[in-house]
Amino acid sequence: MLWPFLLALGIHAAGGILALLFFRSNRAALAIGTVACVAASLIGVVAAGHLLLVGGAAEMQASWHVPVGELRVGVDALSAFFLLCIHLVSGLAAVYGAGYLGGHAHERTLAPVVFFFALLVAAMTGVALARDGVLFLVAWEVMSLAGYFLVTFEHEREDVRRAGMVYLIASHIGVVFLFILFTIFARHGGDFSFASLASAGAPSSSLANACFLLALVGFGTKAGFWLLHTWLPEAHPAAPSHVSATMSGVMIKMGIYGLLRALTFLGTPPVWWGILLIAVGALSGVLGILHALAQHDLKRLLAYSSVENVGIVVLGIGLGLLGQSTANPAMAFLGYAGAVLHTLNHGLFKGLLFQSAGSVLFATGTKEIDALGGLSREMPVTALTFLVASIAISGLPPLNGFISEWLIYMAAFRGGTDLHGAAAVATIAVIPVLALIGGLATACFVRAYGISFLGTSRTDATKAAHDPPLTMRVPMVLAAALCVAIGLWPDAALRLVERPTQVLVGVATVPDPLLGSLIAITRVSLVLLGLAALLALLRRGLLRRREVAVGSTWGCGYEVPTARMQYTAASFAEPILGPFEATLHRRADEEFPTAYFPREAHHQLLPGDLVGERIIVPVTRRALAALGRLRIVQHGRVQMYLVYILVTVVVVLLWQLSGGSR
Amino acid sequence: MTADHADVVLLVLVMIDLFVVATSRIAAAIRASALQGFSLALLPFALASDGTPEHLAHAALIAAGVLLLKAVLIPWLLLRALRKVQIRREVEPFVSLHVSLLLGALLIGVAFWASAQLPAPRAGTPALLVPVALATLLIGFFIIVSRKKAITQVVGYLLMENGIFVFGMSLAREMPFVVELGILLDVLVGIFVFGIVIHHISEAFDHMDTHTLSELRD
Amino acid sequence: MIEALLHLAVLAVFPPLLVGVIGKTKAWFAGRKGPPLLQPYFDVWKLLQKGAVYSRTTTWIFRAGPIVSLAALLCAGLLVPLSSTSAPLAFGGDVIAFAYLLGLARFFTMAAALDTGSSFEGMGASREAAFSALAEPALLLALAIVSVPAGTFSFWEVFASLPWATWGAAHPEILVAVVVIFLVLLAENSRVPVDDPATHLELTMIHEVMVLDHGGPDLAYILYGSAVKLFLFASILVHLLVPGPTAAGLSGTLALCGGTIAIAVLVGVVESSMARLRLLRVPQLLIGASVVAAVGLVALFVRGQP
Amino acid sequence: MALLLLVLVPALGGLLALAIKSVRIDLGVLLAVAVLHLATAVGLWFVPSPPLGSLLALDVAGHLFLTITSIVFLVVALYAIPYVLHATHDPQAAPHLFVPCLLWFLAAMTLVTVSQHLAVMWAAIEATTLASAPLIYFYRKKSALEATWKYLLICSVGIALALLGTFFLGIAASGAGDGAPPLVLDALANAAPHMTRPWLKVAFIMALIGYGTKMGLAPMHTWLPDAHSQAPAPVSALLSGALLNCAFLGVLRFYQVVLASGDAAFARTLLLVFGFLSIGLAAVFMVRQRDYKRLFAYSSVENMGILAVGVGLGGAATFGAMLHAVNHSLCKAALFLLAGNVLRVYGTTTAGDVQGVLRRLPLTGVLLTVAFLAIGGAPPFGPFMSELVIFQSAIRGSEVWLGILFIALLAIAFLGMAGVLLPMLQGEGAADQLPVREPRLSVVTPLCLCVAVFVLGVFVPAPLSEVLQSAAVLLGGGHG
Repeated sequence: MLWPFLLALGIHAAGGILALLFFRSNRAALAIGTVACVAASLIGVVAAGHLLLVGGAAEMQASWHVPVGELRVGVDALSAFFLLCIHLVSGLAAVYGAGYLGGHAHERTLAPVVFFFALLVAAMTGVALARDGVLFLVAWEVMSLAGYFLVTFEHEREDVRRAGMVYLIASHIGVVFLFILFTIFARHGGDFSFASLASAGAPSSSLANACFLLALVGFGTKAGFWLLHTWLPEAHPAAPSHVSATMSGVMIKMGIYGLLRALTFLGTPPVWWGILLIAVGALSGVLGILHALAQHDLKRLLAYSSVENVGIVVLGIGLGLLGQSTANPAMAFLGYAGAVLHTLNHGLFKGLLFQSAGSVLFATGTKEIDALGGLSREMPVTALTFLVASIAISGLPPLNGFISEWLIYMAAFRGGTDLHGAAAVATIAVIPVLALIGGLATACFVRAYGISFLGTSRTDATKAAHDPPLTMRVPMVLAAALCVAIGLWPDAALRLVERPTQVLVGVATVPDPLLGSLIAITRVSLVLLGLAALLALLRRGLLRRREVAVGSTWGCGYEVPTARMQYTAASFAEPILGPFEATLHRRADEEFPTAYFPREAHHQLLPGDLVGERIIVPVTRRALAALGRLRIVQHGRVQMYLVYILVTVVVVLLWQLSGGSR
Repeated sequence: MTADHADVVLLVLVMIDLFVVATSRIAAAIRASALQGFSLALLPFALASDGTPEHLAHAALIAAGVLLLKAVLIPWLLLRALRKVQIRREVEPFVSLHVSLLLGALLIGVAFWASAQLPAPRAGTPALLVPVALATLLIGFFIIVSRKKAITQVVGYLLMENGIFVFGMSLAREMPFVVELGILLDVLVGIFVFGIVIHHISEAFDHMDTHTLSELRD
Repeated sequence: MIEALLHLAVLAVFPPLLVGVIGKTKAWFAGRKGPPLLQPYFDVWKLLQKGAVYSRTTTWIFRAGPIVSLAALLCAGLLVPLSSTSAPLAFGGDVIAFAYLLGLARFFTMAAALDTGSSFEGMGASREAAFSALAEPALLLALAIVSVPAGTFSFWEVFASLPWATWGAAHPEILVAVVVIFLVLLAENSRVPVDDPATHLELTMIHEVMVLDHGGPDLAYILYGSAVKLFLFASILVHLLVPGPTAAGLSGTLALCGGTIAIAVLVGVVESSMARLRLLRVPQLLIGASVVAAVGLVALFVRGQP
Repeated sequence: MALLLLVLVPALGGLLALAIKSVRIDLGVLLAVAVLHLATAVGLWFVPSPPLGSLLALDVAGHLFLTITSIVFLVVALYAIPYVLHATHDPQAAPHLFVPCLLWFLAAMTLVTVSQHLAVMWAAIEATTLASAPLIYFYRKKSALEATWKYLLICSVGIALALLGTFFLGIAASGAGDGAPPLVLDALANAAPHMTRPWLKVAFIMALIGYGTKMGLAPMHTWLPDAHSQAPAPVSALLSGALLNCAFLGVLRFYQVVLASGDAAFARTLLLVFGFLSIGLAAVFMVRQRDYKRLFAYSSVENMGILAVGVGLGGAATFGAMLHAVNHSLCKAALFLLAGNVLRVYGTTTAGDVQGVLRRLPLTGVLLTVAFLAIGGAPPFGPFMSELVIFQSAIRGSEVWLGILFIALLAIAFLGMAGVLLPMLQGEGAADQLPVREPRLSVVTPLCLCVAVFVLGVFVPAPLSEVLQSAAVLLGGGHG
């Protein structure tokens, strides 16, 4: 069952190259790229879905004339699941992109962005299919580079170039660790292939620890764990929205995939791995969502919330690890299942959110939340999809976000009841952390949705706004529908994650009570909807006979409220961020009213990134300065150059001959 | 002639080195290098003395080549170049001549010490060959790095070449004449190209001291 | 079947009474006669009769707000055992569903508030968001304290399995849970010391200010919903404090209601005996609650769970 | 006989070109010789020619480098046609010596690859210096003159040390008794076990430092950025793509002898030290480099370091080094040719003054991106594979930390290069800067090189890998 995936890969690549050949006509390039991507994605989704529901795995190896042996590809449930995410999200994004890029058609040739998008998807497919280190690294690097060229799509803008550079540096540093990791794997397994690695058995504990840490950093950089996340809030806003959707929806998830894949080779994990991952997840989740709350730029906000969601996934993985290391398959199953399902869910609603934000940008030309407002009138569809995604990403029933978080809660609870000592405390700690994340996420997305879509418009940027063209609306609505579907039928969703989780844990089947609970959740959701419908009908019935007046908002006595009197995003976030001020790095740009007749005054909080501005920027600056000082060596005086040579000769001679080699 | 004669020649070489270090006139330095070339030409005979006739013939050929190039052609080239560029004829060292003289002596000492560290090449090679070769080499190097004017640096390069050539002498009989000739020709062409470049430099910068030649840097 | 109907009946009818009880208690402390005990019912009924006035700026979200939040709260009410040992929609892990249904209700209340475009309602929404985000961990921690020893994450099983005879001795942590949940109750239901429902200065309000613009049936839904919320928290407390009230059918149900009334009185006492905290202090209170709960949980592990 | 032709044809061609005054005919000669040379060099793979006396013979390593040189030369010759005819951005150029010197340069390099006698090889390498010096002074500018002067002086002095090393080897051999062998490679290899160690050591050290100067190993590399940045594009391409390899071959010859002597440990150590020094120093200078041609020059230093490291590590790494020599020659030639295109349009080598190449010179821009990614070691291009081979054999061997240091330095170099090049490629040029038509040849030639590099990245033909393999074996390495 490998060929459909290879076929999809081929179609992606071919579509990209064809699009490149038709670079003279934007419409042609766009059409070719989109059609190819959609076709390939359909194949991929169907094949992956089939494999996930029916089961099975395949592997094949092509002897290949490269110095480091032959290449192997294969697919198992884990790969299949991520292939499902990849093709689902990027297929939708491709359709959306066709409409979105149409807006740029007049100003630049689109063939490159189409090509690199196809290349990105193809490379991600390659990563998921790779069964040996070399192919994995190649696909990984191609993926990162394609991502770079997509981020710098509008490279005439200074900030975009800078974002691209940050992205490039981050991903390149990350890949260094992966090189080391996979070469150590190769050393352990005898060659680069995963098969021989698996047959070589689990490495010694010290080696396993080293590999684990390498994987954590290497893949964590891509996935955007806290401390390694700083490229995300730069790159995602810079990229065109369908690209941000794909990058945030699936590309960063390849980091998760890599981590999971690496873990399958490392044998039974020691307890501290799980605890460490839980710590990382908690940090990423809480700080990620707090930074998201502090943002004024819609896409930056979404980028930070990706950090948060990756944190949630990592919490799940950490619980899974703890379950494995304490031989508690039920807990491991719950943790991994939650993590894996949340990757899919996040792919769906984060993709949807980026697409909706893109539509807003498309319609109003701004991403500033405080410049928007009242959009739900001009853009009803976008408002609806954004609302659905917001509820989902806040983890609220009856949508899909709730399901995955619920699974992780259950895992944490299982651990709390079954484990002892530090492990138990760590697992139970997940519960309040998740609760806090959930509460903050709700606040964050009520703010994002409410300020930009509700109330009245704050600037005239929104005056001419309107819903995007059909090509952009359809994928948005589809994604929203999927969010609802997973939320309403979680047991079906569990079927999807069952086999991948088994790859990780090795449990035979789903624990029965779990299925029961999931079906019960369906019941709860349906009851919820039923009650809502009932109450709505009742209300309508009551109001039918009464007169319903329309007036202006109650201003507590003040009769002429203006749009600028509305609560802004900044003021909304303030009481929430207050207790956490220390973790943020915000600079206030303010001018207080002075004298008796103050002319003007303003106050603005510029959100910064603690890690970025306190650690990374100073360190790099120092390093560069140090390097700069070294340049004096090349001073241009030929005599001194010759002296270098003489000195070298003397030093080397003394060194080599002093060794008593006479 | 015998190996002792060789030692005499070698001593002459060292003295010429010291003179080149000490002199303040470029022309004098060049003439000294010519003299050194001449005495180099004697060396093959001294070394081939115990050898068979064809060794002698070989030595004669080499000597002829050396004489022609190092004693006549190259000095002539250099003097011509010197005449072409109307410049002050002083060498303009970075360090004063007395100091450089002392340093030269020091370098000779280093050369002798170093050659003492190495095992003797083989039976029959003159005792002074290795130290003198090294000394000439080092002094040539010293002149290159301690002089401002391009042409003086060429002289230094010439001295280095001579020093290395002395080593070559000790292998003379293993070396096919073609190869020797190749090496000599290289030196000749090298000096020729140097001359051209110096000419261009003097035209471009209307003087040829090289510390203005340090615009290219990072 | 009977139990289910009884459950629905209790959920549908009983909650507003608690609001009346609180009112009475406060009035008694103030030495006033106070509104009649059934006043909340009258209010709801009157409001259901009225028409509605909507602001120009509002959209369907504003209208959906009260509906969805009431629906969510009632749905949550179907997870907590009221009439029997179990509950109509109970399942393994319904504790989380309960918390998140409350979250859903909050989401829509806040969205509706923001929909009016009024700065006051925005302010209320942001405060609500802030405080509930801090209350959430405390609530779940407290619930974890009681459910970890029970080895289940479902209300009815937890309540059924609490070692009643000597719970104080066996699990003093439950005391912590009770205290914390009571604090959360005050916060979630916007009572003193977190919020003052009786205030008339919008600037100091939290929950009330969010619903300024609602009127007619919408407001009725909201009032009723908040009563339900209060009732649910109260009944959870009762379940923790009193040995399995609902085990014994109808009488048990009555016992539960009695217990909730007692809680309501307690709330009234608190309200009349202490003043409202400064807004800036509220987060400290809630974080404190979480910390206390965490301590309780750690104590549980240190003592080793069964 | 063919060997002699390989050397003589270019040399005589040079004389011919010198005699003819017409530039066009000169270029014709250049092209003809280049084609002929490549044909012979390739042909010799199929019909090996007998060694010519004891001086000239073609072993696999020499033949490999000869072929690389020949290929690069042909490409450069093609590129040179539009470059010399109408594209020189600087009026005061001196084309009349251009073609002859190029041809002599080729002759000298060929001689390096085919000579078995170390002294002959030395003479040839010195000859390359002399032949290429006038090429660097193609543009009659003070800076070019300075670069030429430094190139001449530093390389001559360095090479002089190499000659000394050669003689030392002779002395060491003469210590081996039974009438010292001549300075022919196999004879030396046979005598190696009996050589007097100190002389042997000193000989290798001298050769390493001497030829290392020419090859651009730090800290003797100082001439390289100046020369490469001042020379016209085709010459820079040749210097980096062909000449450095030849100097490397010089080192390798001595390494062969040391290997034969049995204790090569010290040589490996030295190669590693100089290799890492070069990579590190180059990386430092590539970060925030102001001049893009200097940037490429430093990248050459880095890559020479990689070659040294590869050979020093031995085992599979040697194979990787050979492969990398091929990759680097192709990439770097392409990069310098493309730099020539950029320079022609923008008229400056200051990276800061160049922006929006992708907009103004779309083809050059794209190719430059590709070549940059390739030389930076990004898949799916050749250098990625060769560097991966070297890296993994380091990790697999006992030198785990060396491997980690290696890849870390490569990452720095890549990022440094990216930091300079990407801002040039991207961005809006000034408003008036419309896309420019580029001469077909000056784009097609780098294109071919890029394609070749790409092919090597995804697929190394069996015959080639056999050749590399046997070359590696010759240098005491081979598939680990």
